[in-house]
Amino acid sequence: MTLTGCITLAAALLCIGIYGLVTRKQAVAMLLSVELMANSANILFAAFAHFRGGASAQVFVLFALAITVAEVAVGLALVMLIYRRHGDTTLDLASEAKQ
Amino acid sequence: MSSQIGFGLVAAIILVSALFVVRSKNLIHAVLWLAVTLIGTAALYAQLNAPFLAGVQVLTYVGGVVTLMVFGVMVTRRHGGAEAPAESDSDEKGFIFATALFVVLALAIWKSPVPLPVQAPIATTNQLAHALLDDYLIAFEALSLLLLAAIVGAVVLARRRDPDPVSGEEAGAAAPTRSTTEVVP
Amino acid sequence: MNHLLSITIAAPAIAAAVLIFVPNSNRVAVRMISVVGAAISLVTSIWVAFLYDRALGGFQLLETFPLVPSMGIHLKFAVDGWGVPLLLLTGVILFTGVITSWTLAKRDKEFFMLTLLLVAGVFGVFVSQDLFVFFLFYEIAVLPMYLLIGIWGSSHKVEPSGPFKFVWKRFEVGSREYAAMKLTLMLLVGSAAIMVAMFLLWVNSGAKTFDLQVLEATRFPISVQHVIFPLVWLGFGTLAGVFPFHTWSPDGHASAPTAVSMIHAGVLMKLGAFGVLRVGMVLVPDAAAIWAPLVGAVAVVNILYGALCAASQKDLKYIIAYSSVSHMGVVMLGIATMNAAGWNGAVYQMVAHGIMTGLFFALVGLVYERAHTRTIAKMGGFAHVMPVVAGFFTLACLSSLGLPGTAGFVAEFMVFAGAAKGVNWWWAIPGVLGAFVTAVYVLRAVKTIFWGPKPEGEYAHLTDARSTEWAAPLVLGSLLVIFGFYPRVLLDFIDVASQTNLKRLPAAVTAQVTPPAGEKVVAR
Amino acid sequence: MTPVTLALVATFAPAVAALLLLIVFPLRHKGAPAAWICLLGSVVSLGAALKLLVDRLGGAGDTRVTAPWIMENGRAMAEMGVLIDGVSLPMLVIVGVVALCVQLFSVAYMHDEAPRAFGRYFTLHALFLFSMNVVVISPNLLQLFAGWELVGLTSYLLIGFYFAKPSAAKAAVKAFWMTKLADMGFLFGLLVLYVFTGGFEWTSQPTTLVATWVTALLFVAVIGKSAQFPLHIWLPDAMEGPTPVSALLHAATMVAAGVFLVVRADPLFALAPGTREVMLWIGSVTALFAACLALVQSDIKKVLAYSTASQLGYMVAALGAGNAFAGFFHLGTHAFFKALLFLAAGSVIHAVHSNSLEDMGGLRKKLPLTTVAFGIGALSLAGFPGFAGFFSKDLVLTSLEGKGNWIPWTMLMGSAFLTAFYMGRVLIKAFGGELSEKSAHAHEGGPAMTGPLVILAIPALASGFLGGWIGTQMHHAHELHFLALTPVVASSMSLIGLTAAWFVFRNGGKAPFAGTLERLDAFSLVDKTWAAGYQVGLLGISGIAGWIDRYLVDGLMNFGAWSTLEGGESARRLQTGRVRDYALMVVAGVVVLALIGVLR
Repeated sequence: MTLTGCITLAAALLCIGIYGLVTRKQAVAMLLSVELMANSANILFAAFAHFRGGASAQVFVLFALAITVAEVAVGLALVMLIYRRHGDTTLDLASEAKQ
Repeated sequence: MSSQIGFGLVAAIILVSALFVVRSKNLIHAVLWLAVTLIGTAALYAQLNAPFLAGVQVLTYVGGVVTLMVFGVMVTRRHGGAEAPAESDSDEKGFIFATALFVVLALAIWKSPVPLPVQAPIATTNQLAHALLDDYLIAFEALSLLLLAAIVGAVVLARRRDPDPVSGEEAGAAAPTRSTTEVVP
Repeated sequence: MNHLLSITIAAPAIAAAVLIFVPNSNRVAVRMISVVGAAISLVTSIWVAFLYDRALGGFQLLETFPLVPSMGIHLKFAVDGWGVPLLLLTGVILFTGVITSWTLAKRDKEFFMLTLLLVAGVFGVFVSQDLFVFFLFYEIAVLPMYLLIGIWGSSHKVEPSGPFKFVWKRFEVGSREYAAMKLTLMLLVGSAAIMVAMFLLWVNSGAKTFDLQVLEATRFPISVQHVIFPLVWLGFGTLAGVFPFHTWSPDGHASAPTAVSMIHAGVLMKLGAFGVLRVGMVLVPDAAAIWAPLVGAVAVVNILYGALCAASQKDLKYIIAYSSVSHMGVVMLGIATMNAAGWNGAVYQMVAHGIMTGLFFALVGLVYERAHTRTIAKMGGFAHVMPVVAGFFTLACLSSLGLPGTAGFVAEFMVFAGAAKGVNWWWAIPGVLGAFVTAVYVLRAVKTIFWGPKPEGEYAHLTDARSTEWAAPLVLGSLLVIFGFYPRVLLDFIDVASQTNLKRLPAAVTAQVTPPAGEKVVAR
Repeated sequence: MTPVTLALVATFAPAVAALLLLIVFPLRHKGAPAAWICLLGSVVSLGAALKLLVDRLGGAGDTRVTAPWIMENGRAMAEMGVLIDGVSLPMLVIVGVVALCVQLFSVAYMHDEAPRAFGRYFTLHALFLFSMNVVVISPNLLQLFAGWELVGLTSYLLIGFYFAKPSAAKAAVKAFWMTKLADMGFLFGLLVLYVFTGGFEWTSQPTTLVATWVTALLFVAVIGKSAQFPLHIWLPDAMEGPTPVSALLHAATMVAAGVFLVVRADPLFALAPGTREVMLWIGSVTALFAACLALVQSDIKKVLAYSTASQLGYMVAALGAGNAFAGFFHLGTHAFFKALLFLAAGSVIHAVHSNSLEDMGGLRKKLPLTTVAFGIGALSLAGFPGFAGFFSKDLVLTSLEGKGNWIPWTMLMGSAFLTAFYMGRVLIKAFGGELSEKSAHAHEGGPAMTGPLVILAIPALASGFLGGWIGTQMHHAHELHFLALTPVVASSMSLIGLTAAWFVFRNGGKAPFAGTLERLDAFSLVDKTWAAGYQVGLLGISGIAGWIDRYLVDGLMNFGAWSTLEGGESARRLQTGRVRDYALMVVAGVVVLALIGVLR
């Protein structure tokens, strides 16, 4: 177990998350992908905490977790709103930004 | 050596389950695969001498977020939850770009000089608590405010009735009356 | 009293800020605060003229406040011989403009706020010694115009025709929204060019500073100058109405409400010419000397073409607006001559035209308010019912056509003399012809509007100027005559600055402007 | 008081009066006080001028004082000041006397006007006197130009005094345009002079080429101001103004400013023989042409107007012949007798309420004093031996001897005959014969009207004898031999003309060639040419320019805006509005940026 390995793992996870974000249409699925990406960031924090020392990095993971939870809550609320509006959670329908 | 094998195993679990998260047609399955990824991450935390993080990860993520997601999927499910296949062009483009990004990142990682590991003492939960509530108290409090705001926001958004639904029947079914258009605090 | 210049700038801005807290319903308070703000600026700008030491010359009354020191940006105010008359002009036009708007009914508080803010920007431009701040104030001066025209303006109709008929489908050509949008967009394109030039100056100054005096002391490489000068010329020139980027002016001025037309044509257009002179001619003189023939040729087109266009208009405001285009051509011509007579004339023309056009627009507003028409063919015999308006309108016309005894003559004569003395002596010919065409169209307008049999019907009971409406004609009219008979009131200031700045010009150019041998030098 | 102070008083007294009337408008609106203030200004002005004259007779010399007016590069580019010498002083007195007489006459002539109009009239008169004196005392050409334009302005405003009448409005604007058109020549002349000499002095000595250019351009302005062919057409129209105005501005003083300019700038003209040649011919042609047209006018004022143009032609011809003194002398005598004629005509018009000669007749019985005054003026104008006009006209004609193969001389002799002939016609038609219907109730005006006639009659009779003095002041030996060729021919022309008029018009006959001339007058080719130039040339081009600006130049700007919008419409298709596509683009951007970072 090396720092490089951990970072590579995080990078891979990030890319998988991006892949999911770009290819999935369902809002919930996109949220899941975002979760993966957040997770990769957390892994980096933890890895640096382990290899470089200090409690601060772990504290940031905790903060990140809390923020992710908040994000999921608001995100799901938005998904419900979109569902109510369009009867579907496919984000392609919600393209009002274009107008 | 054993740590190498352990790391490899955990990494494999994380990556494979993550791939399933993004490829599953069924959303429920995807959420469950996410749970696996998160548990794998918790295991990784444990390996990285961060047991408290591992615990929090399991409790909030696997316990809270995944449950929330499952509810989210159930509430918004339509016609059995099956998802239409993604458009192929976007699929390919996404694959190409994600791979390209990974290659670039990997290049960057391998080319960078790796800092020597510092044999740091393991941060105990006690130290963590001190850091959290002494050094970062203000951030901590700000975060609590953020969470509060998020909760209020989520409630407001979820209760909101859209004035111009595309398909009126579902909107009508989801909301009890039409008079609650205004925001309820 | 070392903060005179900042007070001049701040007074209208503070008045605008105070107005936020005044209820809309309190019409008297709104006006009193505006007038006080304007009056303070007027008094301080007169005071500045008294404090400025003409024997010393150069930049005086310096004030510096650091703004972004890391990028070499300071709020640096100082005034030179060119700035003094223009400050005076701005103070006078602001004051009379505010009083002219006394009877405005629609959203008056917001109107006064925007007007005061705009003029604060104008003051800022004339005294800024830091290019960045100069530009900042320039934008402050330009942008409120969009709202002022868009909200308080008036519309009319333009029949689609010509090869570009199809564009009429997209725009409501002639409406006030169209005029406001056109004006703002064209001026902003100009601003973009100025900004590029400004950063080029900053990058190439070596000292990484926007300080105009430092930049003046720098001789930029000729290749850089060649990029900067056209940008400055066209950028500022758009505001000065340089052909063919003048087309915002007729529509804009015709649509704008009275006080806005006064301030815009009277002061704002001068910002453009001042920019070309201050930034173009003084900072990059080598390129300016090479580009000057083009600048002058275009200015000549402006003069004659603007006058001819004005002669063909049927709408009174359009006539005045096109005459502004023509007269700003005189300013640009003066700038292009690159000699003392031309530059003095150019700055003098800025003042003369500012006052004259302010007077014009004030009177046109007065007539329009009563007759509810701007088509001159519908008017006639108004001198019977509004003799004072007729008298002052004639006075403005006389200054416009350059009659001796009015400020317009001094300015135009100096510019033409400067032009005749230069290499491109032929510039003076179309210039003088333009003045003749001006005589034709302004006097025809006077004849049609004011002369003729006593009006009957709806126009029989029009009234002459009343109470507050007297202010603008009286002040501006008497200034026109005073500056016409005793030009040295302003010329002594202007000449000091011209002498200083002429020394920056390349030797090849200055060789032409040395006075002929045997001329006596007059001690000041 | 010093000469400078006196000259300034002479100039600024009317200015103060005008300013007072402009600012303290109740005085102007009340009417009568305005007249008194204006007259006071004129009296003070004339008094100062006479004091100067007395000092001059006491041996005072020339005075020239200037102050910088326009600054350029630390020196005076232009100066303003006072010059009192042998030219400006007589002119100052002439202007002062005529102006005062005309103003006095106006008090009676205009008293039927509304008080406001009455006040305006006298304000403008004060303004005119000021402007004219600015011309007279100017020490350089720039100040002369300034005053020149100002008298043009007052002329415009006074012709348009009855602005309610469309014809008056038209005439005023026409006068201003025509003179302004010509004044461009003045301006160009000034610019050329400035470029080559660095100043505006007529004493400067440029090369012949420059002098020719300058003088030619100045002469263009003279053509306009002094109503020479082909810019004379504004002068007859200018008779729309009140008759005293015609007397002062359009006969005695303002139109003579052109001649005055040439007299002043004589040193420059002396360097330009080419210009003088042109002046000689234009003056002669104008003199003859205008005299012909004067023959067939039925409006008494138009007869006088054409005769003014004709007499100005005499002066210009004399100047062209190089005799500035002759021109100036004729200017002086003409000022008196023409003002007298116009005021007498005004008196007639006031009595008959008509301008037309057809409405007059037998007025000698009703208006004896006016008849005498008009008679003196007419005889003086006709060059009757002994009268003022005789001396100056003979001087003009003498100076033309031998010039241009005697052709100008012949033309002016012809004009002299015609002058006597048409003045005889007016005398006979208006004052001779039986009383006409409208003349039956005519009566003399009050002393304010007759007084000026008496005063002006004196110099109209006698000012010819002052020629010697003026000549010495201008350093010109003035000798007139009465038994030489020219005086004899000229006086016989005058006598023959008057006699012929008696025989032709005594019984209401018509002049020979009257039909042709009337048709010529009615067709007014020159007038039509200018009108066409204005309509087609100026308005046509301006119409085209206006169209181009609105639809081509502005169209191009609008096209720019239109293309931006259209381009935006096209570029809009790139925006799908789908979150995924945006995310893709973000990732692509990150990849590219990261790649750049990695590969560097």
